[in-house]
Amino acid sequence: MSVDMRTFLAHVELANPITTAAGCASSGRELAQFFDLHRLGALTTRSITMAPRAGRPTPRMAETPSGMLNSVGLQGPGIDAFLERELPWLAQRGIRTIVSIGGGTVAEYSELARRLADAPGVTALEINLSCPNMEDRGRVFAREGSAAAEVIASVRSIMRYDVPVVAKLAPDVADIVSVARACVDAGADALSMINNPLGMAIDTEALRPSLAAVTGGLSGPAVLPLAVRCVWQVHAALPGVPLIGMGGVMSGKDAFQFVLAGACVVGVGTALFHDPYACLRIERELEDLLRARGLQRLADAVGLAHRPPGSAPRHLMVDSEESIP
Amino acid sequence: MSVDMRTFLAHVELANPITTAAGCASSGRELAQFFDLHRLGALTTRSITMAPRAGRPTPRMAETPSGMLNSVGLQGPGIDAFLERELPWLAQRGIRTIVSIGGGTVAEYSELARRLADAPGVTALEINLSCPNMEDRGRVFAREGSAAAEVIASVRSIMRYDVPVVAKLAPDVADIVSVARACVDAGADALSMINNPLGMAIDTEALRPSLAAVTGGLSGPAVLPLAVRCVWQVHAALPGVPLIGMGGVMSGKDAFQFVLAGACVVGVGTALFHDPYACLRIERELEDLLRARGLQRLADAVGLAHRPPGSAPRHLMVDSEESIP
Amino acid sequence: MLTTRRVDAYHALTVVAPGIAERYRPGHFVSVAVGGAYTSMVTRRAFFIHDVKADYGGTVELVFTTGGPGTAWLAERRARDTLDLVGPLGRPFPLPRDPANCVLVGSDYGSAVLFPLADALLARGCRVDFVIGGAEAERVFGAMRARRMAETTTLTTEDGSLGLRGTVTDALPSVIADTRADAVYACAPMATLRAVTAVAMEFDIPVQVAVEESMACGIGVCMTCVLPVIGEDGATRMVRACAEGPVFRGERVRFEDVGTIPFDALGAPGGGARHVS
Amino acid sequence: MLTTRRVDAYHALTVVAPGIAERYRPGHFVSVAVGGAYTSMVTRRAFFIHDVKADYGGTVELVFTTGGPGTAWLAERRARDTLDLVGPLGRPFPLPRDPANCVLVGSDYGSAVLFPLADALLARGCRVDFVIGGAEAERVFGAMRARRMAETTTLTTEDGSLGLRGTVTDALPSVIADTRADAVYACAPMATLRAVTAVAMEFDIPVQVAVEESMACGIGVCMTCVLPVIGEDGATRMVRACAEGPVFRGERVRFEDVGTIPFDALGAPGGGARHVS
Ligand SMILES: Cc1cc2nc3c(=O)[nH]c(=O)nc-3n(C[C@H](O)[C@H](O)[C@H](O)COP(=O)(O)OP(=O)(O)OC[C@H]3O[C@@H](n4cnc5c(N)ncnc54)[C@H](O)[C@@H]3O)c2cc1C
Ligand SMILES: Cc1cc2nc3c(=O)[nH]c(=O)nc-3n(C[C@H](O)[C@H](O)[C@H](O)COP(=O)(O)OP(=O)(O)OC[C@H]3O[C@@H](n4cnc5c(N)ncnc54)[C@H](O)[C@@H]3O)c2cc1C
Ligand SMILES: Cc1cc2nc3c(=O)[nH]c(=O)nc-3n(C[C@H](O)[C@H](O)[C@H](O)COP(=O)(O)O)c2cc1C
Ligand SMILES: Cc1cc2nc3c(=O)[nH]c(=O)nc-3n(C[C@H](O)[C@H](O)[C@H](O)COP(=O)(O)O)c2cc1C
Ligand code: FES
Ligand code: FES
Repeated sequence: MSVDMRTFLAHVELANPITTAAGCASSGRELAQFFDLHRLGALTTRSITMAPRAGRPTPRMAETPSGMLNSVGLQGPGIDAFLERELPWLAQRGIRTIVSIGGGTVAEYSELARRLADAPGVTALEINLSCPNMEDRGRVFAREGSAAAEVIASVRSIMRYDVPVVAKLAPDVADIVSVARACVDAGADALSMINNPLGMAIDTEALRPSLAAVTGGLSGPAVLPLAVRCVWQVHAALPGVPLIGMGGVMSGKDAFQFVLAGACVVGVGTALFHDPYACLRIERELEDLLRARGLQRLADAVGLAHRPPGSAPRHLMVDSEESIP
Repeated sequence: MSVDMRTFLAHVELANPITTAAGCASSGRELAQFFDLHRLGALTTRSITMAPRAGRPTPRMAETPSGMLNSVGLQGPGIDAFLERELPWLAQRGIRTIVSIGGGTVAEYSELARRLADAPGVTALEINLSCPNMEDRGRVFAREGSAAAEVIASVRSIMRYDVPVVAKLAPDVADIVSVARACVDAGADALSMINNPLGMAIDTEALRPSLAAVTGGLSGPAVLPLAVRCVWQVHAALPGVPLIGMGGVMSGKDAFQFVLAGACVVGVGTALFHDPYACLRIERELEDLLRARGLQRLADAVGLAHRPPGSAPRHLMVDSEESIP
Repeated sequence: MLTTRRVDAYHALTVVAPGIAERYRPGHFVSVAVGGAYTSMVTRRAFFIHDVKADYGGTVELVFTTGGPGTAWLAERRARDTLDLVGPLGRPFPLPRDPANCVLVGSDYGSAVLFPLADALLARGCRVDFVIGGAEAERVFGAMRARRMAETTTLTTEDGSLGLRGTVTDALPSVIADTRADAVYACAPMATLRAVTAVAMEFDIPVQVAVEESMACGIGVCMTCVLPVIGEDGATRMVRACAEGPVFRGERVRFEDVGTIPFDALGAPGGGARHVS
Repeated sequence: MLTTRRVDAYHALTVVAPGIAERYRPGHFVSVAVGGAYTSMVTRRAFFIHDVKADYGGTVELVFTTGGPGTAWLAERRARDTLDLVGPLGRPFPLPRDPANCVLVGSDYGSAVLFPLADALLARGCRVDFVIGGAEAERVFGAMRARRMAETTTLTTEDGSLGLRGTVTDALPSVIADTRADAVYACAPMATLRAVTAVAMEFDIPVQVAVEESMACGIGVCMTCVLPVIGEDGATRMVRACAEGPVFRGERVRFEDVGTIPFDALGAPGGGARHVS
């Protein structure tokens, strides 16, 4: 029995629910040395900015228990080089591509959307809201529902209607549901969570912060329970909104937790640093888990853990003949 | 060379900086079977509530990568039984005791403070602000600076002036510094952080949340980088305020990170579940690390990582003769 | 650690632990750190002590089945590896003051804890009869040893591959009747303990059960391992399986309410306590 | 994994890895998963490949020193344990087209990577001279092998316990002069590479350095391992040590600015880019 792994990110169909997480697969070429990128549900690019960015000073990385901190600071070549070299490379190969963008002002996000609006090969646009808002003393957009909403509304109004706009949220907030709701009300077609919560490590030899940038984003298995909780809460409050779940996914079992919590797409980030083939392995493991539970379609598992115990899977078993597409 | 491990929590001197974390040492008696509680800097009790509380249903525990989730829900016998049986047991033995309290309304916190105001043996009062505010649709006090401040102001006005009031903060906020500042402005003598961020795990066999209560508090090494970051940010913003740092401390090195970030007291929680002697071991390891770095007083290390590289420790070495008290 | 061996479907580990062996009484358990240095597994795993010997100053033996990552790691240990144990933990089985006829009921690895108990009972002049079961033959632990020690030994398997087809509870009534039992001791999954308790209550004889609850600390400080138990005063409290248990009088345990906070439990929501955190 | 042995202050591991051995060229590195299943260590550790042999379909040997938990774990591996490797990674040393006189400079385990390079250079008819150093005698790796391969081998130790007292950089100028070197190859800590580069530039000969930067992925996707390098076009870019390196032309690396974003680097703050996240 093969499991139907297709999923929908808003109205866009993906062959399977596994995508790379923004900033963890660069622009795809590096991973292409290891496997055929068509086997991904989608590739998500690092967050593209208007100007080229050199990022933060090194050290940019510190290992923490079951996690790591990074302070890359959106290093990248800027939108011009992206449109010239990186996106066409993906587009020509027909690789499903979620383009992530980051900016310091609403105007900058809008301008990025404008530049991408007519570019071929943009499957969806993910808005990285974990950037400091230059017009609000550097307060991160994702931490303020109204600032996040302003970005989303503007980008949504600019982007082609058939390209879903995905708002990417951070967990460093008192109430992720209210930020999620603000973004959906502003026109977000889907939500993605979680971006890295802010963390820090101190080098007890040097008696100084381990990262040159002092603080950095925490990723990896350590954040998995925070991320599953965010997806759960948002799916409970906004059950109709497609969610990309990510944070600490290392195995198909972790991915399955996100699906059961309500995600229809699952992002893989830090796991790629450990295993370049992580996405393929996770997809296979997830499929095996679904099959072992008698679930014939990924779609049937999305949000399943919200339903009363026992009821849903049994129902699916009975319907099994019908539900084969 | 022996290191001077004494520290001050506001004006109260503790023999060393290691305390148990609230809710992780019950009321002390269990640990007393393993070692002499006088060897702790202080014992922090579980959060005491007005009425007896049966807590949340089981399962209340789930293991996560480098961490665990709990949903104990402040199970405890209530303030009467605490004052009758638990506090006197500690007080008679002269064990430094930080009493933690939890409530659902400002009035409840205030009443707890009133009941504790004249009780002998209260070294400090820690206000667990991670409780749902019944007067604000269950929104947790710690997530809302003004609600937290209201609790602190009321408790501070009731509590004897010579008993420090410590506000315990949670990391699930957009800006921990603003909550910290609100609590200090309301009269908190010290701050303690972090309480557990909210997390969740899903049982992929049962297809249901692992905890009966669905979500639970995440603790253990996984949260260490979040906790160190919180202490760092608050110490940077409010350098004069004594901080109790905690979250994932398993070793002297972890405790040292908190001290370097700005904590003068370090709480040990989840580590106690793994090793009943954890506090003693951590204290010894911390002392060894200080000694190996040429630091003769714990106090000289507090917040040291905030100072320009190299300068401070070298200065301490030169002053070493003078700084022996 | 001394030795490691397979016993049917189980793994058995013998560990040199004089401090634990010395204070041991039947029903005690230990908690074991798993995963080694820099592991991501922060909670210890609880195991009943199966056997205690005087060799090497004192050894304890654990019997376990593999399920998750912690027991898988344990199963990979080799002789001379070191193991980090805390124990003995919990309250052991209470023993009858005077000689009595005791039926010892165990299923799966649960029967492991019954053998040292049987020794202690026999030493007090009690009669001991065993009812031991498992899903299939190779999950029935200790049948041979039971036969050597006990007056009678009844084996059950769910698939009928050994002894009677069925569960230990199915076999229990006739054993109680045949042996004119004065007391029952049991260690098994919750559902079985519930059924065993019901049988004992029908015969109106006391039953001591050793329960298993998910435990973060094992020493009574974390409050994760609670279950509703009726006290001497008739009031139900959420008590700790690790500290007040793991052995309880079966009729005191509100099996049907395990996993809930019964509305009439001390401090239950609505039972007078405010609902905070 | 095949064998494990101690070499002076170092550990050497030989791993059967035909896929890596086949594509290997000198200067390549591998990344190793450490800590086993359910470890809390999520990042791989990078190690230069010291040797490649054809046995068992192809083996690679790593040489390392223990510092933190990852290398401590590696040091505890035993023959026949399995090891999870990704490689070969990075850009190898470029070789001169025509025979040339090459000085190979290594300190600590850095010299390990120079032996297969020396083999390749010798195969092209180059002259090879070694300068190998370490803090003390037992931290000088590969002295015997160097002596067998090279025209001359100069050893240095900081404590003078072997060879010349001092660093490899102290010894380098006279070796370059004596051997009329056409090129220098070096692998050592950043500070040493910086000094070696300065010496080579004084003599106006090219120098290839293999750098070490903290790496999360080793495959070019995470952007944590960057350092400022001047490109063909004269512009400074923050380039990845794992993908564009680890081997760079020494004079292109802005050693004095490592750990910073030079103000004139492409995309530096103020250099036109807005300052987001
Ligand atoms: C008092 C007591 C005595 C026990 N004695 C034995 C014994 O003699 N032999 C034996 O094979 N098993 C025994 N168990 C069960 C044993 O503790 C679990 O099988 C083991 O913890 C599972 O660990 P894992 O990593 O393989 O599984 P996981 O499911 O991955 O464990 C994850 C977490 O859940 C907890 N957990 C999982 N299953 C159980 C369980 N059944 N009971 C309590 N906690 C659990 C673990 O401790 C761990 O914290 C006992 C449990 C208790 C409470
Ligand atoms: C390209 C390259 C080749 C290397 N070759 C060798 C070699 O042949 N032999 C050898 O002994 N060492 C080599 N190193 C250094 C080796 O990777 C580190 O010593 C090792 O990662 C330390 O791990 P740890 O767990 O012991 O220390 P920890 O300090 O606990 O490691 C924590 C984290 O920091 C990273 N880290 C720590 N030190 C270094 C370092 N010096 N360079 C890069 N990352 C580091 C680790 O990868 C890990 O992610 C090389 C490094 C690089 C980048
Ligand atoms: C090195 C690194 C770089 C990242 N860069 C970006 C980025 O450019 N844009 C973005 O939205 N998220 C970025 N993230 C966050 C990830 O996309 C992801 O949300 C997060 O790491 C959680 O997933 P993980 O635990 O699987 O890594 C980055 C994460 C890492 C570790
Ligand atoms: C089982 C458990 C119970 C807890 N109970 C309380 C409590 O009653 N009051 C409180 O303020 N914090 C409570 N906490 C939070 C701890 O005091 C501490 O802030 C947190 O666990 C982080 O530290 P750790 O990682 O060392 O455990 C509890 C934590 C755990 C794990
Ligand atoms: S396991 Fe912690 S109190 Fe029982
Ligand atoms: S280590 Fe990840 S890009 Fe170099």
